[in-house]
Parts: sequence; structure tokens; C-alpha cells
Amino acid sequence: MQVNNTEFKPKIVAFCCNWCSYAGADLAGTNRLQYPADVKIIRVPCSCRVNPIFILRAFQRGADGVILCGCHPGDCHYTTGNYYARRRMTLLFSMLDYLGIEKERTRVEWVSAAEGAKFAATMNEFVQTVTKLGRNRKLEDLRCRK
Amino acid sequence: MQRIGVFVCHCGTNIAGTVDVKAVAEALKSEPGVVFSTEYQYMCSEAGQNIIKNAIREHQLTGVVICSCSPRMHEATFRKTASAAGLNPYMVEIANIREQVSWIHKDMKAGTEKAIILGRAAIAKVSLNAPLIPGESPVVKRALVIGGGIAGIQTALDIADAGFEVDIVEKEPTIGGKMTQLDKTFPTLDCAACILTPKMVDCAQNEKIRIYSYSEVSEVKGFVGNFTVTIKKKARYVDELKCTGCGECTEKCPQKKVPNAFNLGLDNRRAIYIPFAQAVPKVATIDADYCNMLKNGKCGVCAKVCGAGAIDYKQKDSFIEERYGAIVVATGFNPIKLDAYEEYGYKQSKDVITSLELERLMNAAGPNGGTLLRPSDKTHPHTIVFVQCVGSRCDDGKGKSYCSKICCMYTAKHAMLIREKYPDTEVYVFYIDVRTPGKNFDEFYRRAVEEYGVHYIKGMVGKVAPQPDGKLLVQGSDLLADEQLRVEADLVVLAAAIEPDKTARSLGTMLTASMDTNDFFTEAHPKLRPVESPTAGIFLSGVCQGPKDIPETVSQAGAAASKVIGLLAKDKLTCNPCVAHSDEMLCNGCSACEKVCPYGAITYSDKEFRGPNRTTLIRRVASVNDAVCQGCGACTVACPSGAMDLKGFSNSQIMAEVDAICK
Amino acid sequence: MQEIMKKRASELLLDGTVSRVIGWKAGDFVYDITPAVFESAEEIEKDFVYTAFCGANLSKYLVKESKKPGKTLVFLKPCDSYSFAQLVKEHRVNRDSVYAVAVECRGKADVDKIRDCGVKGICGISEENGTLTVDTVYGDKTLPLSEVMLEKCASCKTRKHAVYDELLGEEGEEVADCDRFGKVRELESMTPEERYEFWRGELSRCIRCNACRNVCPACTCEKCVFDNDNSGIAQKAAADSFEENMFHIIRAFHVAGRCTDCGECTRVCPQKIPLHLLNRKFIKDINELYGDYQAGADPDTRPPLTDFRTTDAEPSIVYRRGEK
Amino acid sequence: MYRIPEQNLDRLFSLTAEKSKLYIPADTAAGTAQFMPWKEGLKLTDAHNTVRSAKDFFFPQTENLVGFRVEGKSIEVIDVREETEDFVVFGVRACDVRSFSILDKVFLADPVDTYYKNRREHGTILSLACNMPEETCFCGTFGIDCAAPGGDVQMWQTDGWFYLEPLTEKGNAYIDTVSSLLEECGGEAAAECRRAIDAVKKKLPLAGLTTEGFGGDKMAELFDSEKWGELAEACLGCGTCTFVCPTCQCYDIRDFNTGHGISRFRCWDSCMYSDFTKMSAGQPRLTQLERFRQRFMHKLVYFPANNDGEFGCVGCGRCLSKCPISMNIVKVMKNLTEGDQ
Repeated sequence: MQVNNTEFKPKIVAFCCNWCSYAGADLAGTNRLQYPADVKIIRVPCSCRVNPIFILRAFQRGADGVILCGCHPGDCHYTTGNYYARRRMTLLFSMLDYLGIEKERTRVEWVSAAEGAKFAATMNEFVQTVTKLGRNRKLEDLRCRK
Repeated sequence: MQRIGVFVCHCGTNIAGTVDVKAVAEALKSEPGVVFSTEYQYMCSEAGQNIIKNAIREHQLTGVVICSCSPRMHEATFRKTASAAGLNPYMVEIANIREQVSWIHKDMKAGTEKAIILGRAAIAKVSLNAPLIPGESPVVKRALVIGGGIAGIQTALDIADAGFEVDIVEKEPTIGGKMTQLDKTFPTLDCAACILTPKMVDCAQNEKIRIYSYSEVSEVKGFVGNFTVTIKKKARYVDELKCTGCGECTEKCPQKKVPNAFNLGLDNRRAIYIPFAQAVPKVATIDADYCNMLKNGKCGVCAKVCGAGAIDYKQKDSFIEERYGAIVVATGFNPIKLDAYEEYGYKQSKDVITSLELERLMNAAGPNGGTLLRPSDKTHPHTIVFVQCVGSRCDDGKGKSYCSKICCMYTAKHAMLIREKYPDTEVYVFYIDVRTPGKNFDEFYRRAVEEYGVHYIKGMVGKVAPQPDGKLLVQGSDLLADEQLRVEADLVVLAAAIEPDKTARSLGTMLTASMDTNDFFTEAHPKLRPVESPTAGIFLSGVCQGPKDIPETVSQAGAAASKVIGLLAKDKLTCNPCVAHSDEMLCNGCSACEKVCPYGAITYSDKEFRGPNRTTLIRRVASVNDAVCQGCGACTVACPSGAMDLKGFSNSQIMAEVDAICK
Repeated sequence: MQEIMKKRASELLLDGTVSRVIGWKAGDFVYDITPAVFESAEEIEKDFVYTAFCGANLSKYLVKESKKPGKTLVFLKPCDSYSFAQLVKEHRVNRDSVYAVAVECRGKADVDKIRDCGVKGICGISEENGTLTVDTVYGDKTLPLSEVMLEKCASCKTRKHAVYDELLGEEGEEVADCDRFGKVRELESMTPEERYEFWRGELSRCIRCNACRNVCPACTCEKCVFDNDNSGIAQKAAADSFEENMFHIIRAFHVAGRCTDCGECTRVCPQKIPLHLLNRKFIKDINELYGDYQAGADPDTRPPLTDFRTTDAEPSIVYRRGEK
Repeated sequence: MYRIPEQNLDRLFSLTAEKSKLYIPADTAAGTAQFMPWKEGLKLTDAHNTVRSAKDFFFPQTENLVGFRVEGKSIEVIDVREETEDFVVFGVRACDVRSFSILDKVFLADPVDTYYKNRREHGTILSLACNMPEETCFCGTFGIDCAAPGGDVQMWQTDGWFYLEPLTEKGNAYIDTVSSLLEECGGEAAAECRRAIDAVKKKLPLAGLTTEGFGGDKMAELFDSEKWGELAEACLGCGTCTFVCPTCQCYDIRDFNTGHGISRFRCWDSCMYSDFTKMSAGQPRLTQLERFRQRFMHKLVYFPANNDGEFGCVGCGRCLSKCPISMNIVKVMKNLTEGDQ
């Protein structure tokens, strides 16, 4: 379906780990680096706290893209959390792709507390990608549509 | 139903500049559960905090949402505010409308809309918050140091110096570790024994320090502040309290053919022995593998000559249980076995030796009394070849992938010492790179090359072939000159890689302290918490964490001690209440959570449950130790049944936030 | 084979080695065989069968039966033995209270496939040397077993058992030419749109009877998240296509790295949804990304999702795949 | 009696579909049969019966009952019922036809289930006699004649013709709408077809199964039978039997939070599930044995006790072919009465 890109505003959920990526987002804010208001951040202690259920839940409720940000591998505050997250998300995303759901709607990005610029750039780019894809229809729950 | 209060902060114009704070407060007022909503210029100011406190009291609020700056900034502040007004501090949630809204969005309308949505998410979350009360656990004011090398000794001395009791468990009959076997130390070339043995004596004499020598840790239970450790004291067949260390027995013992482990088997000792003259404790030990009395009951010479009556052939292993608040791992290293390196002829020729063996050969207390002689024919070597990186920086699967760090420096030291003492000796060093980061290190290396005329050759040795005349033909390449080299050497010294002591792996399992694939203990954070294990209450000292030289080891040992002191100085530990919790009714005992827990905070036990129709079921269920759990949440996702949840970031809370954001 | 098994089961019951035997019980039409617990030699004699229709994996019954006093004998086909080993590994079954008897298997038949060959009104079936003779209300028919095998048997990966206490019959070999990922590869090579249509077509038939979950030896939760009203994601029926996707994705994810590919989910699905293709996708990904792994093959290795390497692939590898 | 040649079936479908929605049993991609809305090119299945029964038309697996729109703190109740259009179901078997009268007893009894009633009123049932019943068929046990399937119009397929006999007013009305394609005929061919089916029926392996030993008066002895334990032993507790069953009519009512309101819907429930009829005090049937027993006691004892002796089973045989562990009502019946005969 053709979506009018000028009007379509995607809903993006960003899960950010408390120690690196949330701090990175804070730094982006402190440095006044802009990214679209479509991105809403949910703070989690660690990327390994993010259950695939949460990601599907977001899509069910009408999210058009979900991004998970955590500390760079090796820098996890809890030493190993993001390694587990990495495996889980790789497999989950691969499965979503296997079911024919646009793989570009999901992403994992490692953002350190010092990478405010990377955080903003990542979000800008992700919003752009998802905007191009248009509305999530394959994994939405029609009952949740307004 | 919660009674929620919403407090929107202007942050001067920081927020109010791009967010219509009044509109936000107004919109959030009509959210389910919200009974009060207001905005103010600076919520974090005293006046702002008073608004919150008054509202909590006046409206009997059960939950508070602050729309303000990042929780990383003021979450603690507002929690204290709530607490002061009698509300549980964990009933506070922050909607970050500064860093995530006003500072990054220019459009007032979009900013205000987003701020309302973030506020809704925080309201949805706080509706599901439960009051949390941080637990407390007492701290046993005694530390355990596992390993009595320079790392363990330094840590123990520093802890004792702060007034805390500390025990050292050392598996050998004496403390001192690898450093006792060294001759001189770089880059100062002072004698190892001269700087180490006084510290050993200090340990023995310090009334706060107890030394369990010839002992091992056999079991560890408990958690930070509260470990219970079982120490196995191996039978040494000598009563430590009676033995005076006079050494009479070690001279009279008829069993003379025992390879001397202290000298790496380069000479022999008796079956009853004291490893070296300055051993601490200076107590004899009987080597049960060689003692005739213990093996076949025929001898008893040592018992006869012992004036103190200290010999006890019937002694058995004994077990001691002790409680500790903190544990320091200082298990050290060993050179790797060189069996896989046939090309260097280590097994074929006695004159191919490791660097540590060279230390003993050059040591005044060593097998040759400090004169450097070839092990095979006791002649002076005139050409010596050093081979670097034997087993270090290897990708071939035979050795270690890492750099052993100390070899470049000790080889420069060896070369220098040899050239100084025996100027007629030619010294060649084959190397991949010479790595000399460290204070006065590069100067030291350059002295070896420039002043002492050591031949440094960039290239690897391909083969060391023992010749019929007793020489060793060393074939190597000189990469800089781009030519093949053949050196007829009298002695070849291999800089064997170092690896963690073999006992580390099993100890790591006992302590639930994580290790890397090389069996080095993992630090809690590679940069910020280098002397702590991720497992609370476990600290790391020395090479057990990674290759390092003596000065580095000593400074790390001191750092570990200061962390221990910081812990032991507390009477009670306050635990983070945002920890995992297992619902026993849902847990199926599969152990997935236990496997991903980096802290060993999860244990399993068989519990009785009421089954249907008055039956009793026994089920294996997980439980989380609140004092050990750090609240990462890895377990919550590993758990398929959802039995494991995280307080403060529960499944339902996060999903409520998702719902609120996506709606 | 059946007679050898009956004899051995009776012996072990009589000499007290085991207190009960989990096996297969004859039904009314030859193919309708029910798993059953036998407690005496008489019961064994009367009803125990081992035929081409004993496709059911008995290992999951051990979760309950192995908690009873005495030892429980279980007959395990090669694929079943992996499920059993995995259950032991996850502490769901106490190894010491089980007497595992491995039995050889040359593939089991799928009565639906027989029906798909146009056979109606089946009254009896006999097997001889890989040929099935079907006696129907409307006359006799013969079919080669190889053409009507259960999906899981047609793509059998090994005829060798993972673990057992005693072996009856011949131990088989790994199936060298098994191409169990063929269909997964075929789907991977489709366009996302085609894949989406394929899976919608399959999953939209789901009636959420939970047979796949309840038969699955990896699904042994005390209470499934989808049944737990407090989990926030409980569903009883798929009220929207999303819920169909959600249930099957999460179920596959929860058994990822633990699924032994026993194929029971597909066997029992009343709507013939090829559920094994979801599990096999995870298995294939795990094998390719984290090294070959067979759940239940050994008691010690960590399941891939509770393990990691610092050098693991980044999730972005998913975007690069499929680009040719 | 009317008839239409088989090759004109598509025209019949097409004409029917012009007037109302039409469902026919057709093959899915996986080769299973299910009722599907007819569209050009869709072919009648060769399969004997559909996996899901025809009860879906009147009692769908999920059905929205009412909605609540939530805005801030205000709640508004919304009637979510949509206008139901007339529909025709073609090719329903005798067993499923009988199941409707069993469901009627539940849903049309006071208080009337208006959702069900509404659908029932709009549906016309075209039944089809079973020329080749399966070995799993035992409708005869419950007095159902698959040679005369009933419904609004009953049909026979024989010798290249479909024979149609309207039985109700709705049936007559249907015949009127498609009369342009039909020709009137005598009843001989249909009668011949019935005789042929009767002959097959005698050969079916379950032909001898009777309801003797069951019924509303057998409560105490059957409930306390020791055989339940053995029968229920292998039960997985899945809902396959329930969901493929044409007469199972239990449902659960649940609320779904859509984010901007609540959708209250009902969906099929299964007495095999551990949370079936869960109450604040817990579940009344704690073990699978009790849940298993409930299902069969309901069909064979409780239902006849409350409905003038009518059994809650129509012998369609779906549970026989679909149960993952091949446990089913026939095995239960045989087993419970084993010692009696």
C-alpha cells in the first residue's frame, strides 16, 4: 500500500538500557541533538531485560518500529547481559523476517553513554527507514486500531 | 486503585520553553488514577519538593509521577522527597521530558504531545508499582585471601593494616608464591627475596593475619558480607605448633631422591622438607609420595631426630569452617606446559629451559649456588638464545591468544644479567615485538641492547635441534635482514606463556565468579571496576585476573584491599530492592535463569507444595538471593514461564509503558 | 520387535526392576494407538503394541510418572531419546527413577497421509517389509510405508539414541542424507511478501487447541504464560491474526535451543499446520550462527540461548541475509 | 424433489452467492477440508467431512459481545453487534445438522442467547447425504441417519446428479431462489442412494456401538467408575476434541484492553483446560482425570439428564481422527461398559 510519507508519523518504541544507552540519549539531549518526536524511550536496567514479548506487544499496540539499545558488547554494566540480548534479538528478528514481517522494523544498536551523537543519528536514520516502510500492518492487532 | 499525583517541572525555560507544561499537567489530570496534577518552575528546588510533599499528604497519594529531567539526574532526589512525606520511595516514576523532549524538539506542539505520552507511560507504570523495601544484611568483619603470593600477601597486609582480620589460604607449604622463585626483578634489578621475604615475615607476625598454609578452599556458601568457607588443611604429618623449623629432619631424612619442586626439579630434596630457607611458616612438611614411613612403615628417622616431637605420621586432612565478609582471589599463574612445542626441543634436551628455570639456575639459593651452568654437563654456556612468545599470542590452538605481558621485560633482565656476569657469553633474543610499556621499562630494554650488546632479532625460531656434540642448533629467521639464521647455542631459554593456576576454574565455580575462556577471572567492569568480580563480595588480585608484573600486581592488590576495607567497614549492607524474584508456583526448576545469572544469585531447592486433592508435591524451584542479585533481568527473559520477574521493572510495568506509548 | 518388547517389559515388571511401563496401547482401528502406563505383565500381554503407528513420543509422560515411587520403564525411539535427555538436563525428569529402553525405529506412518491417498473407511492395516496393506470398508489397498511416513520420520535425522539403559533391536545410524532444513531454505528464498502469505495461510487455520504445546516435551512449564491471566498476554483463542502470530512465535522462541526437533507438534496439529518449520528455523539459525547444536545430545553443554561468545554475530546479520 | 447435474454445480453456487453469502466445504492448502466462503473457482472438497464442524456459523470461536470506549476517566458502552446477512451453508453432513438442534437446546432455551439466535435465523442449511462414511463415523449410535441428513434442504449426490429435497420454509425459499437451475423429479434416485448408504452403514466398524449403559440415570455408577483413571492417563489436556466437536458449546468471556477501550468477547473454552470454570476459590476440577471425566459425563449423562434423553454427541468421528493421543468418546463408551455386556 502506498503511504503518504509527508503525513505518516511512525510510532517508534526504543528500549534503552539504563547504564549506557539511556545515558547516551540523555547526552543527545544535553547536546541538543535533534531526532524526531516519534521516538519514545522506555528505560530498562539492561538490554537483557527486554523480552521478545515486549517487542511483539509494541507491534500489537500499533508501533511501527522497535529498537533496542544497549551497552557495547563487552561493556555491559552487568558484564554479560547484552551478549544474551544479542543472541535473543538476532534469533527473534530472524524469525520475524521468516514470517515475512519487514526486518527493517526491528533493530539493535549499541550506544554508549558517550555516544549522544550516535544515539541521535541512529534514531534519525531509524525513523526515516520506518517512515519509508509505512504503517505496520503485518503485526498489528486490528482491535487496537483507533 | 492508586491515587497518583503528577508534578510537571518547567526547569526554568529548559522544559517550559518548548513544552506547554500547563497543557501537560492538564491532560494528565484526566488519566485514570490521577487525583492531583500541577506544574512548577523548579520541582527539584526546596519549594518544589514541598509542593510534592504537601500533595502526598493532602491527597493521600500512593504514587507520584514527576515530569522533569532525566531520572539519572534527580530520581534519587525525588525518591527522598517522597520518603520524607511518608510515601515509599519506589512509588515514584520520572517522565523524562527534558533530555528526551524539550532539549531535542523545537516544535512546541510535537513536544507537548510527546511529553503527555511520556507522562502517560509513567502513570501506567506507577499504577503497577509496589512499595519496595531494601533488605539489609550484616557484614562479617573478616576477609579471606585465597593464594599467598605477592598479590595475596599485599592484599592481606593492607586489610590487616586497616584493622580487619584476614586469613590467607595457600595451597603450598609456604606463602610467597612465584616471586620466591625469582632471582632479580625488573627494571630495578633488586633481589626478589630481599623485597618479598620481609613482607612474608610481616604476614606471619601480624596478629590480624592467619595463614592456612598447605590448605585449600573446598566449599564456599553464602553471599557478600556472609560467606561460609570450608578450608581443607592437607595433612603435612608435622605438628605446625610444635615444629621449630630447625631443619634437622630435612638433613637426616634418608630419602634423598625427591625432585625439588621449588627448583623446578633441577635438583633433589628430601622427603621431609622446608621449601626454602625463608619459608613462612617455617615448618617442615612430609611428602607422602616419597616418605618410606608413610608408604611402607619402614623408617621413622625424622621422628627420632625431631627434638620438638612434632612429627605425626597419623595426621589426617582436617576441615575448618570460617565465616567471611569478603573474599579475595589471588590464585596467580603458572608457565604453560611446553609439551606441544616439540620444535623447541624442550623435552629432548636438558639445555632447553624455561625462563623460570633460568631464574632458579641464576639464583644464589638455586641448584648451582648462583653460577649459571648448563643443566646437562654443568659447563658454562657461551651462546644463549632466548625465544620469546612461546605459547603467547598464538592463534594455532597450541598456546594462548593473549600476550603474557611480563616476558619481554624479564628476558631483557636475564640478558642483561648474563652479559654483566659473563661478558664472554653471546646472547640472542628472538622476538615478534618487544613490548615495554611501563615506567622505566623501555629505557631498561634499550640498555640491554645498547649498553649490554644483547642481539635482538626480530623473527621467530623455527626449530631447535640438539646436536651430537651437545650444542643446540637454533634455526630462525631475521625478518629485518630478511634472512634465515642458524645459531649454535649452548643454552636455549623459552619464554613460556603464563596461564591461570589450574585451581582457578574450580574455585571460580565455587565462588560463582565468572571467568573468561582463558580461565582468567572476569572483572565487574573492565575499566571502572577492575578489581571486583561481578559477583558481589568477590575481589580480584594479581594475575588471576590477567597477566601482570610485580608492580602492577602490588598496586592491584592494594586496590582490592581498599575495596574489601570499604565493604568490611560497613556494619550492614543495604540491598538494591529492584531485584529478581521467582514465583515458586510458576517455576518449573529448569535452571535456565541460573545459567544466565552473572552473579550466582539464583539457587534451587526441592520444596513441598500442596497438590490437588490433598496431595503433596515436591518440586524443584528457584530462589533469588536479594543481597547478591544486581537486578539486570537476564533471568526474566530466560524464564519461559514468566516465573522470574524483576521488581521495579516488572513484565507488567514495562508492557503498561509499551501500551501507553503505542496507544 | 513388539514381542521382544513385551517380553522384556514383563520380565522387568515381574522381577521388580521397574514398577510401571510407559508404552503404547492398541486402539480400535490399528492406527489409533494411545500412550499408556502398564503396571502388570497381564496388561502388557493384553494391550501393549509397537507398530508403524507408534509415532507418539512418550518422554513427556515421565515428568509425572517419574515422580511416582519405584522405577518407570519408558520405551524410547531414537528421536524420543533426545527429548528424554533434554528433560533430564532441565531437571524435569529424575534420571535415576527412569529405566530407559531404547527401541529401534524405521519410521512411523501417518494415517492422514494414508487418507490423503484417497483411502477411506480404514478397518485394519498390516505392515510387512515396509509395505502397508490397508483393509477398508470399501476394499483392500497397499501402500509403501515410505510414502506415508509422518513428516518427522520422512526427515529423520538420526536412528541412533541419545541415551538409554538398555537397547532392544539394532542401534541405527545417523541419517546422512537427511535434509530437514530443505523447506526452511525454500521459505527463506521466497520474498518477504510470499513468506507472509505462506504463514498467514498456515497460521490462520490455528484453532488454538494447544495440542502442539501440550504434546511438546520442551513445553513443561507449570503454567504457560499464555494460560496465565497475570502474565498480561494470556489468550484463550486467537481473537486476531496478531494473536496467532504471537502464540506461535513466542512458543517457538521459548523452546529455541531446547527443541530437539522431535516433530510432535506437527504430528498432532489437527489443522496440519507445519509447526516444525518454525522450530527448525531457530535450529537452523542457531547451527549457522552459534555452531551446530542438538538439544538433548549431551547432558552438559549450555543451550545456545543461555550461552554466548563475545564474537557472536550482531543482530544486523538478519538484514544482510537474503540479499543476494 | 428437485435435481441439478453435477456439472452445473458452479452455476448453482454462483446463483446462490448472488442472493446471499455461500459457504461450501473446500480444501485448504494443507489438504484439510473446511467451510469457506464461495468464490469463483472454489471446488467442493472430496473429503468426507471438514476438520472444524459447522457449528462455527452459529457459534464462532470468538465473538465480540460489547465494547467500552475509555477516554480519560469516562467510560462509554458500545453495542458492537453488526447486522448479520443471510447465508447459505452447502454440504453439511447429517451429524453436524443434528448438532444444531443440540446447540439450540442450550442457546435458545431461556434466557435466549441473542447472538446465537440472530445467526441461526439468518442461516439456511443445505445438507448432503454421506455416500462414503468413514470408519470413524458412528452417527447411527445416536439415531442419526446419514442417508437422510435433514436441515433446510437435504441432498443426495448420485449418478452425476445432485437431488435436493426442501424440508422447511427456509428450504422452500432457497429452492425458489435457484429454481431456474433445477428441474423437478421423482424420489426414486434418492431412495436408491439411501438404500446404498444403508448397506454401507451396516459394514462400518462402529455400527454396533450403542448408548446402552449411558443416559441421565447412570450418573452415580459412571461417575465413580474406576476406569476413568486409566482412560484419562494419557490425556494431554489440549482442546482439540472440544474445538473440532460440533456439539461442544462452552465458552469463556474475556476482556481485551485495546489501549483506548475494552473489547468484551466470548471465545470457545474447553473443559479439558486447567483453568476451565475457574472461580475465585479456584478450579472445581483439579486434575486431568476430573476434567476428562467432565467432558464425557457431560455428553453421555448430564446432557441427556437435562434434555429429555438427547445425548450430547452426534457421532461425527472428528475426535476419533483428531485426538493427538487417539483417546476418544468411542473408547470411553466401550471401556466403561466393557464388563456389562
